[in-house]
Amino acid sequence: MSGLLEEGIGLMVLGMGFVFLFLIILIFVTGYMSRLLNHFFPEVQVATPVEPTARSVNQPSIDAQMVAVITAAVHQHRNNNTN
Amino acid sequence: MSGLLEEGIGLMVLGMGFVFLFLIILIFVTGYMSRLLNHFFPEVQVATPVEPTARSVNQPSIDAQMVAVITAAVHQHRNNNTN
Amino acid sequence: MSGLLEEGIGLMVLGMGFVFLFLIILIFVTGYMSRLLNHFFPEVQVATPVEPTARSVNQPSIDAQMVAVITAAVHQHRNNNTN
Amino acid sequence: MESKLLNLFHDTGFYQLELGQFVMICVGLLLVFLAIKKGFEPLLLLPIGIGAVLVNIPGAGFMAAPVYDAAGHMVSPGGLQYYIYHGGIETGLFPLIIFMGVGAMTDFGPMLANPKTLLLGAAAQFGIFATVIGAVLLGASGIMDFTLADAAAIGIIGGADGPTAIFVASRLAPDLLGAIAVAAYSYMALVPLIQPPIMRALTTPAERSIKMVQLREVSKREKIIFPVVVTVLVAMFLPSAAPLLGMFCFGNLMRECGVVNRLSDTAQNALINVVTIFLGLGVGSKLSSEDFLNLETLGILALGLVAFSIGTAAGILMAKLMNKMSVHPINPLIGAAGVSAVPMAARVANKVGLEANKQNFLLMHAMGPNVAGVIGSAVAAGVMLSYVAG
Amino acid sequence: MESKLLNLFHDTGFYQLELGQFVMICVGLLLVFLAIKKGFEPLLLLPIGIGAVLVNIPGAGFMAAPVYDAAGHMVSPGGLQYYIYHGGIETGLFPLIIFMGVGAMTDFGPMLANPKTLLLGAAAQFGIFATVIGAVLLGASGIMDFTLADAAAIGIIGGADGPTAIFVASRLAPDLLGAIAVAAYSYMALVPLIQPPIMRALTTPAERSIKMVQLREVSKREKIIFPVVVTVLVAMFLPSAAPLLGMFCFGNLMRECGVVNRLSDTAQNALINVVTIFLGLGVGSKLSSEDFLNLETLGILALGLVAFSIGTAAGILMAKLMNKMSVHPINPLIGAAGVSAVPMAARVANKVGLEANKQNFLLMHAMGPNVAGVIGSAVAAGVMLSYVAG
Amino acid sequence: MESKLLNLFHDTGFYQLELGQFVMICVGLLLVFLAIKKGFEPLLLLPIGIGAVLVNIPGAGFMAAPVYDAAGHMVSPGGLQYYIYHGGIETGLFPLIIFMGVGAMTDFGPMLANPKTLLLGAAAQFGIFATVIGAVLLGASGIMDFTLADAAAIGIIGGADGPTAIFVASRLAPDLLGAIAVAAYSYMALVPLIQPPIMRALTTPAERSIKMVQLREVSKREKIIFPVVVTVLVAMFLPSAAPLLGMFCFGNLMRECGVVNRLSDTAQNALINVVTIFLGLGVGSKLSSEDFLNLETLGILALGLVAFSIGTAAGILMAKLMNKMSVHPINPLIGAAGVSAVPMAARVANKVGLEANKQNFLLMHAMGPNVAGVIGSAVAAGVMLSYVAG
Ligand code: NA
Ligand code: NA
Ligand code: NA
Repeated sequence: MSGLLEEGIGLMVLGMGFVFLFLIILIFVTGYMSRLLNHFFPEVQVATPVEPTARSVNQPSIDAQMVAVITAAVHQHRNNNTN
Repeated sequence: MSGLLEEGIGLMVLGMGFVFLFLIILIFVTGYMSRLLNHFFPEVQVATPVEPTARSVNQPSIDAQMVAVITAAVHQHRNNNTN
Repeated sequence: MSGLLEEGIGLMVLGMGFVFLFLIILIFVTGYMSRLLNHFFPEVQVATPVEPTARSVNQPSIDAQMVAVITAAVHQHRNNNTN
Repeated sequence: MESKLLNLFHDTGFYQLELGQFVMICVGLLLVFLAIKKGFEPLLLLPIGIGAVLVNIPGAGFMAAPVYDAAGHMVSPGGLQYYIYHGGIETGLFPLIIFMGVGAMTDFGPMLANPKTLLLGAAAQFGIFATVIGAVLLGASGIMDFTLADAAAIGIIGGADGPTAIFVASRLAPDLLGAIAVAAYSYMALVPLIQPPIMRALTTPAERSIKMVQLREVSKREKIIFPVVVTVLVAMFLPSAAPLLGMFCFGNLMRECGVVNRLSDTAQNALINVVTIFLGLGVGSKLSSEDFLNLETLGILALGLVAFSIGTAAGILMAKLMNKMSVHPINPLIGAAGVSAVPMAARVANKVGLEANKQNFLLMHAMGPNVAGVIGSAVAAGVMLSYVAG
Repeated sequence: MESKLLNLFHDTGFYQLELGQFVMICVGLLLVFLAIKKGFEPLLLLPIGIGAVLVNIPGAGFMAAPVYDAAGHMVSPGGLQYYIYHGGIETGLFPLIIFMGVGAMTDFGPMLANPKTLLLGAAAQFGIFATVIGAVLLGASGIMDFTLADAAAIGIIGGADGPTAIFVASRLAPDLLGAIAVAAYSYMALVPLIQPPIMRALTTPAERSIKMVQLREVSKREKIIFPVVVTVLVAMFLPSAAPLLGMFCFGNLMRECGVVNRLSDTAQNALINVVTIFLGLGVGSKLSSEDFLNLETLGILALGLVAFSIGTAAGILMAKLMNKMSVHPINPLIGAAGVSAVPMAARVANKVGLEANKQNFLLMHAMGPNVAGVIGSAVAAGVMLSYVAG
Repeated sequence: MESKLLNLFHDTGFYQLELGQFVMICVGLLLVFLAIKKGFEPLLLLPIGIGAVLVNIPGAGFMAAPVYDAAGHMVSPGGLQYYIYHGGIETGLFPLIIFMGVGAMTDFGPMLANPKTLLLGAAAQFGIFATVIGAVLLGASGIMDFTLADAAAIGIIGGADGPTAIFVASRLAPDLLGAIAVAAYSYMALVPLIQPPIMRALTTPAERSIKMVQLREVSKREKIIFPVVVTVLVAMFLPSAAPLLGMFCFGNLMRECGVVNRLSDTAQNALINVVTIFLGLGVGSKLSSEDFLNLETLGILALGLVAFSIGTAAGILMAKLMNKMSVHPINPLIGAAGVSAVPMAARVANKVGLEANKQNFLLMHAMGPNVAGVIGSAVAAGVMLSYVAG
């Protein structure tokens, strides 16, 4: 019985330790990577998109594409009308 | 030989009996379900679509979506022009 | 050792021979097929599309569809405005 | 090297081709021709036809079984159709996945608006069981070598429902699967030719002109709960039909519930298309000369036609009976749609109705018995699986 | 024929249904109801619920194993869920493919803009390990029959990540897989109810109103190299997490690299949808009455809730600590998003933040810890797999 | 617990990583870099590269075989790449499905308008067989350990066709599959660098400026019947090429027949994308250090380059010969497109032609030999499979 509990505590200590260790290493490596990249390729910047990460709606890319095409079409049309 | 025929007739009687039994039960249960639902949720009514059931065209949903977006875009555009 | 080389040469001779044999037969059969078809069904002619064979872009059909719908929408809209 | 050249020649089709294989390649090409030129259920008959051509190429090994050594390492890989047939058809996976997709494409609205049309979907299944008797007679009289299981599998052609026929045949009579599937899809494609004469023979112009009252609107809620109700009823009354109807209702629930549209779209498109390609190639693999070129195939083709005709007639007669007993008039033509063959049979009913009365649009009224026929033949399939195994 | 009729009756659900099966069918229908009516993670809970209904239909054989004769020919085919479970879940293929698709849907931009939020994703995994202790105590005290492997699999519910939970459970405690998956997805759906009270209890209104500095822009190049870096780090530090994180990073690389958009689109749509349908049916197959209707399930449901709560609290407390030590202010609410449950937990953080300060949009700030939580729980899963097996 | 910590440390990549694995992870990352940064056939080389990284992570078990107990229950599940490789590549399923998709993407119109270009697709296969001789010489001289089967599999790199190369290698030389696939796809990506110097060396500016007469229009009917004709010819003359060409023609028939557009769309998109992802990961699994890090790999890379060069030269020389003997002028550059590498080689021919004459658009003329090259190398593959096995 106490063996099981001991093992559980061991798993907790090792597990949390490892999770923190790994993510802290990742913080440093990621930060270093970003600094390196932004030093050597300073111009290549894109805006962080504002939408949430995991899209649950269906194929938003099609929507986006559609909206873009629509916008272009309507824009062109408006220009045509102005002339 | 007659054993096979007998079995076949047995299958026919049982089979047609069971098919009718099941579908008649389904008629009553379905009818009861509909009455119950339309009694407790009388407002939620949608029109039965007129198109045939099994759609053989590809992704009609995209078309519908597209038409909706177009309609909205053109509508908005028209409003803009009016102002 | 010389056995392996011999086998390799055999494969080359047979292989090239067979490739040429097959494709030459195909030339004749294809030519014959085309002549036959164009003799019996002379009217059914479609233009060879100009785009390269293997499409690497994603789902161009959707784009085409979209453009078609847009064109129609804008066209209709323009007509509406004219009236 | 001369021996290698000889080997290569011995490998050619010219040297190896047997007459039966040649005939079956021609049969495969005929199916391809019918699919493309005549529009016979091309989604299935084109892959089946090509599958039949490929499996009959001598030495191509499309149905070769893989060979493993004692340690379990592969010595020679199997053929494409071997993996497809044993992985997807023998196991029943492909017909069930297709049935799920068909469920996701099916709108039960017209049936829910008029549940009595379920009776028409029941009556039309008489074609199935009458054909069983026909096959049993052929078997019992010694003309053909049909067992009860074979007879049941042949009868299901009358269900006019491809995945159901393939599912039942793969379980009861795998050797006849090729002929049964070809018969089922061919006659489904021929519904516009088979049904109208029977419809005209059994009805008067006045009956064909009957206008039906407009269908009530069906609420979203009814459509959502209906597949659940069917699943529960199947669980209670006929578990042997649960694989077919459970997956069908699952697909329909995904369609109607409105919260898993991306799953429903995939079930109706990418997934069903992929499985259709492989199902066709797998069914085609059963069109080998030894399985197909025999008297039994002729019997199956003949019995299938009988099944369709009797089913059509039974549906129409039941509709005439219902018309006499019902308050609201019922056009007997919609009874013919009870065989399923969705949506072809409903369109035929509509067309024949329009001939009699140019203002009489029966399409939506015929969709009720049409989808009821799908349920009916799945129930019949369940009874058969239970009866033959029990 | 009377015997056949009797057989048919003996085959019905009425005759065969056991109480446990009836209860589990009701549980399945409850999951379907929650999915449709309450919007509880419907993409998974709807298929799981239907899977639970189907597997508990007596005599339907959805989990029947195939039977082969001595020569290797199939005597009777297996059930649909048998093939799905053993082919896709027992092997781990389905969760890994889904994780690849999730990777292809994930934008690491907000996390790369503020890598320190990885700490929040680490802290929130405390819920996992605290729950392990809880499960171990229940097991050690003899109240429930939990081994260390069971405890680890239960703890992973606190990771708030479906595919990770299913992957770990399929490897460490297949018998508990059904309960663990249902708990994981249910609590992920309940995040908007579980988290806010804890968030309000552990923070002051002033803390909840803290505005954070706007995130810097992240270059395309950083986003491309990040998944490669994570893969290499995993290879170096924790190979047992490589299946999960390797596939996740592969999906993310396909998304970001910009040269394989057609693969990325398929991974995010057709492929993940197909696998989700089958994963749900396969997980549902573990909701049989013998596996689910016991005290352990109650323990798992209770422990899962504890895991979510402790994880939320640990994330918030870590965020408060970081806020004290950081130059730039950190709103403690975003710590709660560290449990993952992407993107629900980030939206909850945003919503609770808006309640305190109507101009305070925390969504993008919360997406950092949110996706960090996915990495964190995959790392925790790797440690568990290595520790329990080692 | 110290022992557990030690276990965990022993599980890390740091402790376990062997030099060979480290080198192969770097090779995998190099492929990823080439795919993303240089645009080298990214659809394949990205998954192959990631597959190579994953399979070389020590202890991650991506190629671990599943373990079953005596009763057939799974004791430990296999790795993802184990299932992919043995399920899809060893069996030949994935290359055949991809070939079907490629068929559905291929337009034979330009070839049908000028069938003589089939000769160019034949001549360019000389690269394949010349390379076989090269490999056989290396093997016979004892420099490298190549059998006839190995030599044939290496030669097929000169076919410039990925699925064909993978299919042949998986059957004749599975150990060399990784190197052969990497060589084939790399050189296909390098066609714009490899071919132009050879094209310029073997032609005069006047020859490169030759304008060809415009292609006639090809009827839909011809396009539909052509794949059927090829299938029948293959059945008659070379059944061993039937798996490849049969599936290719099936895909093409689905494309052209116009009645199964939904199947054709799926074959070209969702299905081929899914299989491409898995094919890449499976091929990557053969980039383990023991299979890849040896002298043979260098030989394969060198021989592959030779194969491409000789194939290009043979195509050009044949075109020059045809130009002399033909009524209508033939630009020798289109001969280089006979190696296949669709559509890259045709684009290169077009580009080099434009350099010589700014009004000379060779693209459509080069598409004929380009797709003929696909048929040619599949025929060559069939001969090899038949010859080596016979
Ligand atoms: Na039917
Ligand atoms: Na997590
Ligand atoms: Na080629």
